[in-house]
Amino acid sequence: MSGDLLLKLELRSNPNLLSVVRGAMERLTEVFGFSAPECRSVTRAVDEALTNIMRHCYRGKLDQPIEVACSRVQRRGSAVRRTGLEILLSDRGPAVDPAKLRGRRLDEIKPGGLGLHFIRQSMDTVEFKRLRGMNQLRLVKYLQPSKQD
Amino acid sequence: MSGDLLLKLELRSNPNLLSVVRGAMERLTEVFGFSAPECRSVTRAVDEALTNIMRHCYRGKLDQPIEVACSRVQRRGSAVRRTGLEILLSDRGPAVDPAKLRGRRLDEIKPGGLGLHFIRQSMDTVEFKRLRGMNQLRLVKYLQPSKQD
Amino acid sequence: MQISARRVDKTTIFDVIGDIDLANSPQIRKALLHEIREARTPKVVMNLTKVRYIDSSGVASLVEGLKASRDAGSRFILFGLSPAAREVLQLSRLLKIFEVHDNEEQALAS
Amino acid sequence: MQISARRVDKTTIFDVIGDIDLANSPQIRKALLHEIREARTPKVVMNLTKVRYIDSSGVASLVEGLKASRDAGSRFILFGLSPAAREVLQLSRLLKIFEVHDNEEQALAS
Ligand SMILES: Nc1ncnc2c1ncn2[C@@H]1O[C@H](COP(=O)(O)OP(=O)(O)O)[C@@H](O)[C@H]1O
Ligand SMILES: Nc1ncnc2c1ncn2[C@@H]1O[C@H](COP(=O)(O)OP(=O)(O)O)[C@@H](O)[C@H]1O
Repeated sequence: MSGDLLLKLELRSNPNLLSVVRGAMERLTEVFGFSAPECRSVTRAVDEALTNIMRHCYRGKLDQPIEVACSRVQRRGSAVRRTGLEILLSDRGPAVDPAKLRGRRLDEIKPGGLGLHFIRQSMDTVEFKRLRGMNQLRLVKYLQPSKQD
Repeated sequence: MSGDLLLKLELRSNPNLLSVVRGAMERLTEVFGFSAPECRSVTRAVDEALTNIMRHCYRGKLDQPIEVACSRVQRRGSAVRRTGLEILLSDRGPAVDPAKLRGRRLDEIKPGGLGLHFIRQSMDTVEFKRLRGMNQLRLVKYLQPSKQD
Repeated sequence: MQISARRVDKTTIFDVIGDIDLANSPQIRKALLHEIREARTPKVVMNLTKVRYIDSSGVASLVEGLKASRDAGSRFILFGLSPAAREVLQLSRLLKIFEVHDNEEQALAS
Repeated sequence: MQISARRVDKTTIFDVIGDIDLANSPQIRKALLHEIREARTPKVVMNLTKVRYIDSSGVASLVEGLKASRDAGSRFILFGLSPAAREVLQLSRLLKIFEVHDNEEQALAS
């Protein structure tokens, strides 16, 4: 896996900035070569991941740092080489308890517990890591084989 | 002048990323409280400033670093306190020759020489500076008095 | 995001402009619950024509509206879903749970 | 950005989708100059209905098209300007220099 940084965003944990990140992600996914539904879906995943950081990690505090780093990556190893968009989200909140990272069952009608589902449904890779005092969420979405450059 | 960082973008000097920055700026200016024409005009100024960095400073090289830092600032001193959006654009290209920073006359019909006009027409403050081996362009746009918080 | 209310006979129509996300879903929730629980409006309609995006907290607010209206024995209707809004309800398996119409005319006639 | 050409009688209509900026204005310029100088099409129309944004390099490409068409004694017409596109031509003092129409019908009838 080799990365080629395209864009890095640094923001505070203020929900008013969510639309700003979506504005950037909508365009970045388009430029990257994803289809319109894929663009919406990757943008949604990043938005939901940021929402979770703001709500669960920073518990509503508005001035905490978040970083979103977007890179072009190649998946080797398998017979076909595939190009993907990797998005690394980092925060300085307390360590996330992996046992809590579970959405609710989808066959109930009740509010909440949907964000992680949306993220997992959108992305090919979803990995949580604790690294140098930071939570790091790594999301990757690969281009369809026909769109590979 | 006291700053409160809202958003920082790091990108390479690749024109494909211009639309990504516009996507972020369109939303940031909206969230900040500017009117729709002001949002378009500030977004245009940032876009044109980045275009100039890519063309004139980095001479078309695609992999050079650019930073866009957006902060909320207050103008004191004058009787009325005004809130503004400050956008600092930094690059690591060769020093800009201030004598060359001139657009063409607008009464000629010919291509080129428009970017600086657009920037100056949009923003309340436009300042070029050389700082620690970097070119820094500082743009500020103040909210209309009625929109002050 | 802007939300405003209109009254047509016994129906309240909420016109929403802009994205619904964590920054404003509490405001949507409050407006909905007030209209359903306090004002006891028999039919509440959400005009989402100008809403491009709804996040999971927005979906949660709509679900709260739906539950409140079921409790109150009233109706809660959505119309004008954008592709992203439709997708988010589909992913939540809620598209068939909500009463969804294409436009205002159909929502009012229903 | 996508650009494609349609022919209606002796007119070529370019349909452009997406923003015009430094990333693609050379492509616009090339398509225009080919149509005006090489194909010598007597009337070239730019459909900008689906163009939200035009930067100064895009304006420069349009100016080149205008100059080439003046040299060739042909016509060069724009229609469907978004607010941002209209503003950028106004700021460049070019809005009155270009032949601008509201829609395709008017552009073709002109
Ligand atoms: N960034 C995070 N930090 C800490 N906990 C998290 C984070 N993201 C998700 N979680 C946990 O996972 C649960 C499920 O998340 P999600 O599916 O997004 O639904 P919701 O946020 O509505 O609860 C959350 O309730 C929370 O306990
Ligand atoms: N970031 C920059 N670095 C170096 N020179 C610049 C920069 N921005 C503008 N200039 C100079 O100012 C001139 C006018 O710029 P502008 O009005 O944007 O028109 P254009 O870029 O079409 O020439 C440029 O031709 C260039 O010489």
